[in-house]
Amino acid sequence: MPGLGTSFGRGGATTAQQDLSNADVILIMGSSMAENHPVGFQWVIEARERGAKIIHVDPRFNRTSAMADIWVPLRAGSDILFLGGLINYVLTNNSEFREYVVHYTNAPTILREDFRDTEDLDGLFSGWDQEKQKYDPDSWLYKGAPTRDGGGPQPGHSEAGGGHGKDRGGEAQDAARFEWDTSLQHPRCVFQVLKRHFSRYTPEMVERYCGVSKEVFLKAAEAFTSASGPEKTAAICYAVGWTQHSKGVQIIRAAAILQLLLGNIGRPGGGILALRGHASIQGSTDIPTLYDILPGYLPMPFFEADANKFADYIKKHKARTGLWSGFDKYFISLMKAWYGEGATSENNFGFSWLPRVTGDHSHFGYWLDMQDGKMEGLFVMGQNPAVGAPNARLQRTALSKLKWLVVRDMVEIETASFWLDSPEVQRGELSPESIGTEVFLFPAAGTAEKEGTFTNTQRLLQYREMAVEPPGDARSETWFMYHLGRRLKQRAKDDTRPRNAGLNALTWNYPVEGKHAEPKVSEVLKEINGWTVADHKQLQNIQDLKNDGSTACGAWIYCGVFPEEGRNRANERKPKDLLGHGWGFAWPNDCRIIYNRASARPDGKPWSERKKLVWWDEEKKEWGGLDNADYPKNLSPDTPDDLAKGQGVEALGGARPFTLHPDGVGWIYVASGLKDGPLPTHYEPLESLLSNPLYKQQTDPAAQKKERPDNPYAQSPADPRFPYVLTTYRLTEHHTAGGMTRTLSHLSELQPELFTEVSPELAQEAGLEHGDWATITTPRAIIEARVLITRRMRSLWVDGRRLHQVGLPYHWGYKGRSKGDVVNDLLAISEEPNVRIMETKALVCNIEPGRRNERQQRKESEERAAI
Amino acid sequence: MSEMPKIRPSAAEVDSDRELKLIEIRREAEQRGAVAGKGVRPAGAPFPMASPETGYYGIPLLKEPAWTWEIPLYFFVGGAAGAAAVMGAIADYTGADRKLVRDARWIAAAGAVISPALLVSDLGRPARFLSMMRVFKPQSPMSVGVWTLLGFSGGAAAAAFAGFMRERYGPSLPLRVIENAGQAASLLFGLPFSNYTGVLIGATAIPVWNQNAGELPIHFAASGVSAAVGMLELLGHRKSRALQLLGLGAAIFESWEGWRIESRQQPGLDPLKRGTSGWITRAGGVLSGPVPAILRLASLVGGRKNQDDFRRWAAISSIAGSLITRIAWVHAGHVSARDWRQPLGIG
Amino acid sequence: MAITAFLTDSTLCIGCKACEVACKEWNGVGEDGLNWSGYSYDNTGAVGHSTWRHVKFVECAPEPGFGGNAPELNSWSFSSDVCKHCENAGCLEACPTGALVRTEFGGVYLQPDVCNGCAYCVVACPFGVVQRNPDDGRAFKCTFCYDRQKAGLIPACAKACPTESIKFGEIESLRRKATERMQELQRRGMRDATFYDASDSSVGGTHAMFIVRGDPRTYNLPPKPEVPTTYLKKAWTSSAIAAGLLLAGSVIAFLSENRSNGR
Amino acid sequence: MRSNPQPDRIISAQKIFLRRGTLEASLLTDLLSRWPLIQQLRTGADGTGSEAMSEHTRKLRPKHDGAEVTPSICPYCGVGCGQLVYHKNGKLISIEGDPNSPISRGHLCPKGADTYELHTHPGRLKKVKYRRPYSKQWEDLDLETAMDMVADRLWESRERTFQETRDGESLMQTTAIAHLGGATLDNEENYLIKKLFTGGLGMVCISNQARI
Repeated sequence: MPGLGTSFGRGGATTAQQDLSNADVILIMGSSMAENHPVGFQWVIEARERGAKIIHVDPRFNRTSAMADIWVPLRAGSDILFLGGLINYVLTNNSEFREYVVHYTNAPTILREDFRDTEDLDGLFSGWDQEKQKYDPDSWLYKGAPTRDGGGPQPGHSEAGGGHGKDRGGEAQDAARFEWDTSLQHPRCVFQVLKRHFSRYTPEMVERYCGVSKEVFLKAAEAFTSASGPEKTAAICYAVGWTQHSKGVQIIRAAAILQLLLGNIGRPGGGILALRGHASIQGSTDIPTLYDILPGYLPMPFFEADANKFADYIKKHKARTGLWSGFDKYFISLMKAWYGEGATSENNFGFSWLPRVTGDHSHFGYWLDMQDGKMEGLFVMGQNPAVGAPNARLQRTALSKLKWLVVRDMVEIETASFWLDSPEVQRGELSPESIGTEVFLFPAAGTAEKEGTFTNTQRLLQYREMAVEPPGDARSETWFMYHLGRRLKQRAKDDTRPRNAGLNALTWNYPVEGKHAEPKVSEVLKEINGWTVADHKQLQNIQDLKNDGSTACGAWIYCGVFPEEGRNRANERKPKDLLGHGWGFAWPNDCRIIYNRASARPDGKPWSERKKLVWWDEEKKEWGGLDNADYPKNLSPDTPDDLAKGQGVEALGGARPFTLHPDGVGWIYVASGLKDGPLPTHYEPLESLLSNPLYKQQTDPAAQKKERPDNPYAQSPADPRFPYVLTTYRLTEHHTAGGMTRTLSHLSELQPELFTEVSPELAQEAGLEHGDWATITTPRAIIEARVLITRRMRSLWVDGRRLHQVGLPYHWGYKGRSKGDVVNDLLAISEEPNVRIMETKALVCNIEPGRRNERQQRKESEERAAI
Repeated sequence: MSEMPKIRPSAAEVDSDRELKLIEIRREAEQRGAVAGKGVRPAGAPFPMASPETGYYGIPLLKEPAWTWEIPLYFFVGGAAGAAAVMGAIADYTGADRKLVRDARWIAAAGAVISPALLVSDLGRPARFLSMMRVFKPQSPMSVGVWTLLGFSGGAAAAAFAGFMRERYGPSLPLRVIENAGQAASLLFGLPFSNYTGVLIGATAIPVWNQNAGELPIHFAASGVSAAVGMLELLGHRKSRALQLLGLGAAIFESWEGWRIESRQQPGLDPLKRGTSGWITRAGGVLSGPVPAILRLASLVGGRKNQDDFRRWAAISSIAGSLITRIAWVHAGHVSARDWRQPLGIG
Repeated sequence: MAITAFLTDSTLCIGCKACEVACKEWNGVGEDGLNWSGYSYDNTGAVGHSTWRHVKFVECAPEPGFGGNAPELNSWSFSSDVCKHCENAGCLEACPTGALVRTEFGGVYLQPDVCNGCAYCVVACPFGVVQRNPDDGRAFKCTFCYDRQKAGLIPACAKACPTESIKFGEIESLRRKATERMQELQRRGMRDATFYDASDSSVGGTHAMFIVRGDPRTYNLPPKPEVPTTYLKKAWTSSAIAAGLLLAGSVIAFLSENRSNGR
Repeated sequence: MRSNPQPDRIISAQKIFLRRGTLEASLLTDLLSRWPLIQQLRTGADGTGSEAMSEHTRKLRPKHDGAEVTPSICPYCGVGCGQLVYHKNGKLISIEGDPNSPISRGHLCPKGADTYELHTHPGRLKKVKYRRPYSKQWEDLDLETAMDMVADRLWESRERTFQETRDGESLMQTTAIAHLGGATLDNEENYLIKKLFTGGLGMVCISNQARI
């Protein structure tokens, strides 16, 4: 979430799905929302029926395009060029929302003199270290910001690890000495730098390299930018069609810039809605099962000189102004929630018990270690990497190198049975007799068979109650973790080695109930919400947290979800209004649209009657309106800021809506917190048919290819063996890797087989017949699929030649009712620099008629002949 | 269908006239599945289309009849039995040969037993037949037919049984009452029973059937008569002039019916003329119409020995023709249901 | 009791098939085969004994700059099909057992405990909706969720439909809604929007009405469905003539035979 | 349409009446107790209305009539649709949309609409399955035994691979044991996973589907 996190402060959707109905224009890009979020899409339809224009940008004409007013087909992987084109369109036509931009964004902030843009360095920003293959981002900072060698607090650039810890961005940047030019004329102010940065992203460039004709681009650009200003707003919806690129975070950054320029953040009908593909994908980063963050986006301690000690760690991450000034409160309360009485100020609240991050421990990072035989055990809970993860073949073979594997799922998924019927075993490359992995497959409870909260795509916590007991030995993960933890704590009880100090201190006394001794889930939620240590009273909100160890809180951002004994706000089900207040609990503080201070003018009055949301109530002397204010309730709009000396949120004054940032404004330019540049820049996908038309730098310099013999790449640009662009996606009828849908009759029958979508032109060129078989090849694998020839796939006219795109839904695997080849076998493991996501939406392939086996045999015989 | 808007391919798209031409060809190909121009066939085309010209991917709009093999056989048996009952009763009333009356009754009675058995077999379980008696719906030919079948079966079986008892144990008043009442009932119900199956399939959504709703009952009646006559002749009544007359009449009508089917130009009748169902229809028609007609005419002029042979062959041909005709109509119904053009009014 | 109906508006349908699944889940209808058709995204084909709701996918030729909602160009439409619950229902009239009944809500309900599988309704339906389940022997079709309606609940498909493309309600108010919607679509320039309820045919209107883009035949909606009872008069007249001919023929034949035999 | 009967699926009206004998009994009672034909003769009805309704039809109620209702949330995507779970005597009856939800307003997509089948389909696991190293097959395992074994493996691997310090600095980690998954789990579950695995055991290789 650093895309949103660095731009606005929080790594979550800024708005609620219902609020889409207030929009005047909705741009859906990087998402087939109608297909993958059909029920959320009702709000888009509602907006459309009220007169809003829907723009859908997608390589394929899919079910979302079928509902849109404007469909823009573009070359997969050229998103930043397109969005940059829109930004340039706004800037050249002076159609930005000037008042908003001046007051609520960092457009006026002046940059350092040694900053160099990609325009100067042919695709690189200043600070690129060719040897280390990474940026030293010091020169990206604002003028007047403290620097590493300039004394004072260090700027927030971590040496190690990934970007999740950077979600909030710009930690400890002191705003004391920033300089601004509110006329936006200073040549080094963010606004002018932005103008220059995107000056070459012209409609002609878009036409030539995105494959979008000028006419169509201008139609979309006019429609989108028209919804700006006091009376109108536009919303943007995206999903993994943006994120799963080697530069995914920067694509989202481009959208953030666009929305800040148009003044669409924090306002009704505006915002950026990140559409999550799983029930609690937002929740699983808020309370992360991720390596580099702790609950509430607190960074994990990295093994590095300047932050291995408690005091350094706090100092590094605590800000003087804005909400992050409470960093020590959030962290110490978490330690109290985990280690209870064991966490004391004497032992730094158990800081030394936390493991240190020493490298890339993300999925792909450790999976390659696993493939190299460096891992012993693995727990997989509710995920199916044998089908669902890139280079799935490598995912499966790595499993065979483990000593033991624990899988928990509702059905026997491919990951659990990789040793039995994977394609490798079927082809005879591996055999069960040669695989030493011990496998435990535990039956898991379904959602109706356990209780707990999901956090949905709009940061809304919703509680599920248990309806029935799970069948047989199926149990919830709560049960599994609790009873596993109980066993381990029992073992460690009398072991006083340092390694067990944390385990022994860990509070693990959840009451159990029912015939299966199920831990009481509401008790866990209460711990997440937090309580006072002395008398165990539930905390009401974030302001109650203390840094002296007198409060415990499992996730500070969720504080308020269980504000008093017997009141679980996630389980409240009486919605009062469109935004759904009274139904569930949205973090933070039940704000449904965050940064909503921006829905009012600097003086506290709504921008317009039509677009009012939160405003200053002169009589009550507080922020009120249609949503809970995402702002200190009584901080009046005329309060002057005190960035130079003040402390906390109050130092931001009354008109700086982005309270997590030390300067309180939205960041058009991200001075710190990102690993691949302060501004989005067009780079080609790791595998591309084209040379980067804008710069010498072909791909995102900081992206990692993880290239190795078992993770090979095509030459880029333009590998003659792979002349087509490949993009993968999902269908309404199935869910991700299919474990929850391919096993069911009523869904399998609706999409029973893997197919590939191609244009008639490509069919002609490649000799494909409708309904027949095709073989699709990448450097990683070869798979087969049925051919669906459709005009919905366009071949595009790009840089003077026809460019064909191949579409493949990726749901199938080798188990379940409906089976098919594993599309993810085709993909490479690659890592976007900030969040380490793989590139699935734009790569290259070849497609030929015929079935896989025929192809494979022919290929093998050719190889033999060559030898 | 709305008019296809004229959308100018964008500048980037068109590098030459060739591109424009290709786009046009593409459109044409998609819409028709083929391109009129010489030597052009876009790859993959024709891909499946849903359009006013093709219907919904050519998926049949109607459902095919779900009847199993018992039903055409039932049409045949019922038709013959009904006609036999009518002939038997009239023969009785007009004082014809007793043996002929008795044989006709037996044919009717056999039909009365076999018909429900075939229906039950089609339904799968005897109890299901009970459902038929829940209601009487004059607007449902099936309901009317079932009640007719019940009346007919009861009557025909009673008449045959009473006649048998009378011949075996001598006459008695109760037997005579039963025999006469049964015969009257079999006559009364036999008349509709011999042809209602024509109504049954005529009043349906299947085009080839409902387009012939006005002729099917007569056609089926003639077919039934022809089969009944044939059966009686095979039982030895090859000298009966009445049977010869009835058989000849039916054969002539069937010949006319065959000619009518062949000559009418109506796409809905295609299943009766084309493909397998067409050939079955033709075979049934020839065996029911011209063949027995010619044989019967020949028997009129031929010698005594030939006369018998001709009539035997005419009988066999009629029976086979009647059976095949019923199979043909049901088969044609299947073919017709599969043709999406008819109900959509295309072609 | 209110007379109810469906109005299925394909300009709102996103082709998600939730109606198909919700129907099967509620009514316990089984899977009907894992066949990939290649007919766009439609792998169901048609309504039948094991599919009571069915979403049709009609592909045309999309152009850049035009979404499916662009009034000038119909590019990819979806329309959810269902039993029409005809005003004059062929199946209902044809059923010899009384298994098919007209409910108090105006729908046509097939009582599974009464149906004996005679399959006459199958050939009596001008929309090809009813079908006999070969394993079970009985016919099945959409129940209009009679069980749910009796309890005041809306049918499962309409309830699930994410975009309320399937509307359910009192028939007259739905007709008004349809008229308004048609006017609205015309106003937007969507001149190919068509309302279909077969009210100008012998079917006399349906309780499942549709708004589609383009010619209804594209969606296998027959332009002139006929309820088979319209053929009854012709057929029974023919039957009477046939009976008359048979009777007369027999009388003449046997009288002539007796005369020739010299009696 | 090809037909694939599923004998192991519990199915409503259709299948209940498939049982031999039931149909006959019901029909006979129906015929004997109130013969629709008599009603027809008495009222002149044409056999298409209520006179033709069976007892079963007259008594027809929704299958979840009288069931308990538990509010829930759809397990599939991130939209977060409200669901109502109907159950009776510990058995699921149906799962449908919750009309009160301000997000979904009672609607569900095909996946959400199939949640009942997700819970009840015959392919669901009910026992722990265990595969020995180099074995060619699964075997069943008792749940408590499996838990003990997993605790053993985890403990032993951690013992073998734990590093308390590096260069004299606190490290407290093991990188040889990993966890994957979380986006389909509850917050409370993720919380316990992170708390035990990272906070208690020093596992740093923790990852899930969530990225941006």
